[in-house]
Amino acid sequence: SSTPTAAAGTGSAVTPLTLQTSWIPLVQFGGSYVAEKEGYYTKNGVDVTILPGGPDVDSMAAVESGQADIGMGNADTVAQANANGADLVIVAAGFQKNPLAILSTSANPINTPADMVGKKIGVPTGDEAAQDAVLKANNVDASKVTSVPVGFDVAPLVSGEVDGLWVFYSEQPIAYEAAAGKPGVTMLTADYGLNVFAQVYAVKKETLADPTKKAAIEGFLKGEIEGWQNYVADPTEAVELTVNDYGKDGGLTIDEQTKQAKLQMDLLVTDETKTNGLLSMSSDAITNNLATLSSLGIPADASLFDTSLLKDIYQGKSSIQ
Amino acid sequence: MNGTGFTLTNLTKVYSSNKRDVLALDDISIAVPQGSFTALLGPSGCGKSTILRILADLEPYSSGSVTIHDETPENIRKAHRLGLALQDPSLLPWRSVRDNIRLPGQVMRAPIPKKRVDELIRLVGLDGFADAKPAQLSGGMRQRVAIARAIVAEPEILLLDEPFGALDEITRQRMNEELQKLWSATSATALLVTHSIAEAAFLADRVIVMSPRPGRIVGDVMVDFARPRRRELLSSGEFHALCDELSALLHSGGDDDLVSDGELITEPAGV
Amino acid sequence: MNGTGFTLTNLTKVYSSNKRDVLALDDISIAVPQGSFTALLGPSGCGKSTILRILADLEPYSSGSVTIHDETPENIRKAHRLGLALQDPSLLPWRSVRDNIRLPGQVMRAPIPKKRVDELIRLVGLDGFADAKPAQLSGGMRQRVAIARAIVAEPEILLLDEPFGALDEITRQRMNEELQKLWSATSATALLVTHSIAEAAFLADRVIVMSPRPGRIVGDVMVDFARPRRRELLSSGEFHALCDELSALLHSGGDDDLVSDGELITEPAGV
Amino acid sequence: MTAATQHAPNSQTRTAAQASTIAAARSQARSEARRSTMNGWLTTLLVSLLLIAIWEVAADLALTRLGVMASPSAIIQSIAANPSLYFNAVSATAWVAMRGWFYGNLAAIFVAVVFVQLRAFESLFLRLALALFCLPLVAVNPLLQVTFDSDTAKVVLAALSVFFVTLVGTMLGLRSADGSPMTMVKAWGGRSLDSLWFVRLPSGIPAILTGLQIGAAAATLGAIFGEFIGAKAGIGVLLINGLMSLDLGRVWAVAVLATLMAAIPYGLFGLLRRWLTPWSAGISSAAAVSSGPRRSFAARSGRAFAYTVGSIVVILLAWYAYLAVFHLTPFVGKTPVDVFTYLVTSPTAAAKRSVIFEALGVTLVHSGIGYIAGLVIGVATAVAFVLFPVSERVFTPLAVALRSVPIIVLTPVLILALGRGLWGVVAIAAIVTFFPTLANTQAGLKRVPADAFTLMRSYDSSRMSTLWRLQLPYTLPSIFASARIAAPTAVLASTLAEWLATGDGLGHVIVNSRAHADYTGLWAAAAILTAVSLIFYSLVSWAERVVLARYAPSYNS
Ligand SMILES: Nc1ncnc2c1ncn2[C@@H]1O[C@H](COP(=O)(O)OP(=O)(O)OP(=O)(O)O)[C@@H](O)[C@H]1O
Ligand SMILES: Nc1ncnc2c1ncn2[C@@H]1O[C@H](COP(=O)(O)OP(=O)(O)OP(=O)(O)O)[C@@H](O)[C@H]1O
Ligand SMILES: [Mg+2]
Ligand SMILES: [Mg+2]
Repeated sequence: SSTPTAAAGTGSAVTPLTLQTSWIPLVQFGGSYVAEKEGYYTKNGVDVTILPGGPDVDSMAAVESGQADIGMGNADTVAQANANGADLVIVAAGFQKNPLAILSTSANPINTPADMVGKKIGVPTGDEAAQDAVLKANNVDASKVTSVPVGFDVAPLVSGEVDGLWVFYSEQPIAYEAAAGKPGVTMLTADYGLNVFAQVYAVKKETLADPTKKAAIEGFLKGEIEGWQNYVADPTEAVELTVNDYGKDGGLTIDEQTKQAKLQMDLLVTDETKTNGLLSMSSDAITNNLATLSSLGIPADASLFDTSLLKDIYQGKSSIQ
Repeated sequence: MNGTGFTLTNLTKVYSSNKRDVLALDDISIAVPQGSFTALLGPSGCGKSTILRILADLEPYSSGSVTIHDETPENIRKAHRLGLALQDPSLLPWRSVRDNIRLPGQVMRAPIPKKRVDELIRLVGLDGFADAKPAQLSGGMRQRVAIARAIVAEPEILLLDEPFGALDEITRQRMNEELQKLWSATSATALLVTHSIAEAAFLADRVIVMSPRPGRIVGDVMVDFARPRRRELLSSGEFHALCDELSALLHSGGDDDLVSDGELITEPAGV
Repeated sequence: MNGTGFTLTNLTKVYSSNKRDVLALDDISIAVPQGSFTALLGPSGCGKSTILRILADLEPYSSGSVTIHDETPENIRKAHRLGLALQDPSLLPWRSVRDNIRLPGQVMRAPIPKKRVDELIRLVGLDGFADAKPAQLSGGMRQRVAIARAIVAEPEILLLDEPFGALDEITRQRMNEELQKLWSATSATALLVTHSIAEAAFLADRVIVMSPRPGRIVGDVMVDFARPRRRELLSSGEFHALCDELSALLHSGGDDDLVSDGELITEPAGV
Repeated sequence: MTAATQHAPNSQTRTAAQASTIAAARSQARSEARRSTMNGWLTTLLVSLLLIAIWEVAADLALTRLGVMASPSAIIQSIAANPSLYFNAVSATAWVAMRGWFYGNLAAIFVAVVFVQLRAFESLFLRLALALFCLPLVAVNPLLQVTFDSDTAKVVLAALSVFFVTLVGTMLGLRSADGSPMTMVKAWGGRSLDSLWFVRLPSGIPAILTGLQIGAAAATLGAIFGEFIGAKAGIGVLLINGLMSLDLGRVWAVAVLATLMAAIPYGLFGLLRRWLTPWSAGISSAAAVSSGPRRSFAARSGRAFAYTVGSIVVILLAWYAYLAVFHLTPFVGKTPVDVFTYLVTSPTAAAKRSVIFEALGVTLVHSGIGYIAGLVIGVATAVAFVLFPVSERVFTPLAVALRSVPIIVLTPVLILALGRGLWGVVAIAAIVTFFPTLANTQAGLKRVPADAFTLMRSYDSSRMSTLWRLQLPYTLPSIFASARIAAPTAVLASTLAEWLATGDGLGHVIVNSRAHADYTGLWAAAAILTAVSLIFYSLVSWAERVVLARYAPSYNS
């Protein structure tokens, strides 16, 4: 290709980069694992270290403090960070749809926000604003919904303590099905007005101001896109890498991760990515994101997103080779 | 003086630790009548405190048998019939003199009238110090508190381990006289461990002399001065003769060379 | 015996606590020559230990002045020139007899040869117990460890607070003789607090007698028996005469009624 | 016969007779000791089996179905099915925990020595150490994450978890040295370093070992929580995955392994303590050390005030130093001035203040009740252990387990049993608080001089009466040391509970601030929480001084 990363083609200067993921190793980051293992990163002149995340990891702080070059998070967390003094910009969006969902039992299902009325909903600390936004966007009286603080396990729903639970679309529903013996009902909040990208790639604005660094980020994104393309084509390799390599000490199973990988497709692949390519950020989607952010009370404008790298990479095509 | 006081029969005591075994008492037999006053004399480390602790059921013995007033030491102890003063005063540092003396009554659930406590405080020469804490007392003053504590509950058995060791001769004599008075008023069977030959002779009906290496009885002398005994007795010829006899017994116990303590078996105990 | 040993000049000591003030020493003046052996006699609670603790720089005094070998007690203490045995043996429970005796050398950074330690252990009659822990010793045996420890480093000033209180008369006499020998070999200035008139007379060049209520000096008797003094001295007439004199002084100190301790100032101390 | 042996000693037979007496006595003592040990173990085994059986039944009947607890058999199955997985996880976490435990304790012992030797240092820096201890985990984790690389961060967290408890315990141990040996060392011209080396340190060993014992659980928990800031391997990782996939067998296997990781060192150091310090039952009753000249009330308050101000200055300087030394990005690292602006001068300050102070009120209620509950349960358990010695053997493992199971695992069980209201929080706060109290109180109870015990025994004092009249007064310094540690611990534990269970109070404010990248809010809440913990701690210290002045004059601190 004729991008500035061509310099890497000489093989002499491989730029080291650090990617801070947002959670412990799961197939959620399968595309990145494939990219590293298949050499998609090095091919593009970058040597990426993938840092595992966890419940207490703040990827944005890691990027802002220089510990990582690229941080994964949601569009709203990036905007929040900027509202609090960070200077970050989103260069690509992994999940086109926000995976936040409300899980309920099939006996007492929550299919739409209106079904939440009179029910007890388990909300992890920090997601209260999201619940308020969803309720508001769908004209549901927030005072008629009872919130219960929860962690990240589905026990409260299994034990019947709550009627609905905020979960990660591609994760806890699987656990719930296994525990309850039958599938629960999942309502994806993205379908009800919570339109923010998730698993976005954020970097410091100043990184993009430096042409060499910007080139390296672009190289990274190319590798990343290739990894995810590979994943979308067939997630088997990503699942195996996750279970047997990156997450091998996490006690994961192929079965579960395969389920998760399949569910994740709904978030990763949309009509838009079919035309614009994976990880893309269409201007329509950006407008929706900004609207949602404002309903969440987070100040943000279009400068939160920088689509120039993606444009450069795809050159108008819908995939790269 | 009717009935048996305490009897030790073929009493043996071995202190075992994993480094050494010490034979502290070797085949001791003593029997004294109820209500009598016995003194125990002997070189340092011969096992006097050990006997006293065994009588108080505070230390198990290795073989032999022990009875007090025809009962086991344990029953006597559990029936709150003991009065005890250890070699070390062992006062509770946060309790005032008065509260230390009241302690046995509280523990035995037989509260002691304030009047009696105050009387004892006066008797041991500590007026004005009733509210002082042990840390504010001199060594001898602490010991006097321990004596008062031992007799406050009018015990049936009185076991005193060198209670007057830290007292000057005047105070000591004074205490001896008071102790005689208090003991005569009750019918307690008393055992006094002491290092003072004169004290033993002045107070006791009977003086038992022990030898070192290991503790054995080398003398058992009856003392039959009339009671109450007065200070004047101390300067009498009979008294001096008795003291000389006791002194001779003491010296006979060991070779006059340096006293050595307990039988020592130096091989480490088998595993 | 040249130069000054220790001098106390108009020494006063008041123990204050928020409940009471006790006047323990009232205007005490003593001066003894260097290398002399002084004994301090007096009723329980008259302030003997207090004097000794002041000399050892372990207790502040209220007024007056103190020097030892023309220096302040503090300098003496810091220069590692003190040997001390307190009324309570104060052994370290985790150290064996040998290690307890070695301790002063370790603290003073002048290690004591094992030979000397073992010799002292033998001298105080504890052969075979060098490796025993204090809890395995009898009361008198612990006290003997404390004595050995006080003299092991050959101090210039030897302060002994009733070191023989828990010993029987034979062991005590033996220890007295050993102490005399050890002291003669050095040129230490010694102060011995004791309750035994005979011990004071046997060991000291000079006996100071104190009165109770509050501590004051009521007698100061020079003792000029030739040295080394032997056991036979004890039965000599001169010796008995001296003891009688000391005894009379002691009795003169207080009204012969019950001894009382320290001057008590009952008003609470000002805030 | 008596006469014969007494007066006609044949030295040959005599010696032989004595030797056999001794041998008989020894073998009798041996077999008695063996029998009582056997009985002890047997009881422990039986009661433990009973408890496990109850657990199994309860889990099978309901708890597993409710998604809160796995049965022992499920736990065993989970471990047996994948031993190498658990082995790797345990080794990863144990390596972090061990290093954290080592450095944390080393630092604590060193600092304790410095504080005991140099009072002024204690007066100035103890509050800083306390402030570090008071920082809520939820606030510390993100800071550690951006301050250190992930391995160091985990080790530091584990070290921080053990530091303060060992510090306080060691200081107590060093201070409780007997007065009279200290006097002797002084008389020999020993300096305070000599007293330290020859008297304080040896007599502080039991307390230090107790600190090391308690530290094992704390370090393990610290290491597990450290994995929450990013890890590939470790039992924390297994825990997160287990929770997310509701694999109860895995979650509780982690709980059991964490317990073992704490219990094994706990037991070993307990043995070591018994082996090293057989003298714990002292031989002399502590004589008071003569205290320095008493200062007037005005002078004392003046000094106290000066040191309080000094401590605050020290804390603020340390705060700035931390930001400067680690080049913390201003996004995360807020200065005291930022916090002041946030809370006082900014236009939104009033609103922020009202949020924080309202939450503070809630937290104070939670931690106040949790504190008292934890303290009472801790002391009561120690007392029960003394009154019923069998209970000590049987329930110590349970006590260690309660402390070492990550609270996040226990929370569902507690919520199920007690709900999310006040009692749930109190239970969590109490669980976190009671263990150091238990261990310190137990250690303190063992320091009572043997002679005093003997005396009580001679009065046939009941266990209760001995406890009340003798042991508890002697243990007061230990109880108060625990009470001081428990004060900030209870505050910390309630914030944890607020985060996991109730969703209110400062715990919630802090997590929420983090979730919204509001680091100033997080620092402000943490600063206020720390200030409150400091005040709480000072109040307990004040009560301690008043009580100990009466009961333990030699501990005048
Ligand atoms: N707890 C113990 N463990 C081991 N040996 C002990 C113990 N108590 C005493 N002994 C040993 O038993 C012997 C007798 O001790 P005991 O205390 O009865 O002597 P005593 O006659 O009271 O001496 P003293 O007059 O010095 O107090 C001593 O040799 C001592 O070493
Ligand atoms: N730490 C203290 N606080 C208050 N008063 C004290 C203190 N130490 C001693 N005293 C008082 O000082 C007086 C003298 O005490 P000291 O210990 O010097 O007596 P002593 O002559 O050594 O007596 P004994 O022969 O009984 O040991 C006593 O009345 C005692 O109550
Ligand atoms: Mg004895
Ligand atoms: Mg004294």
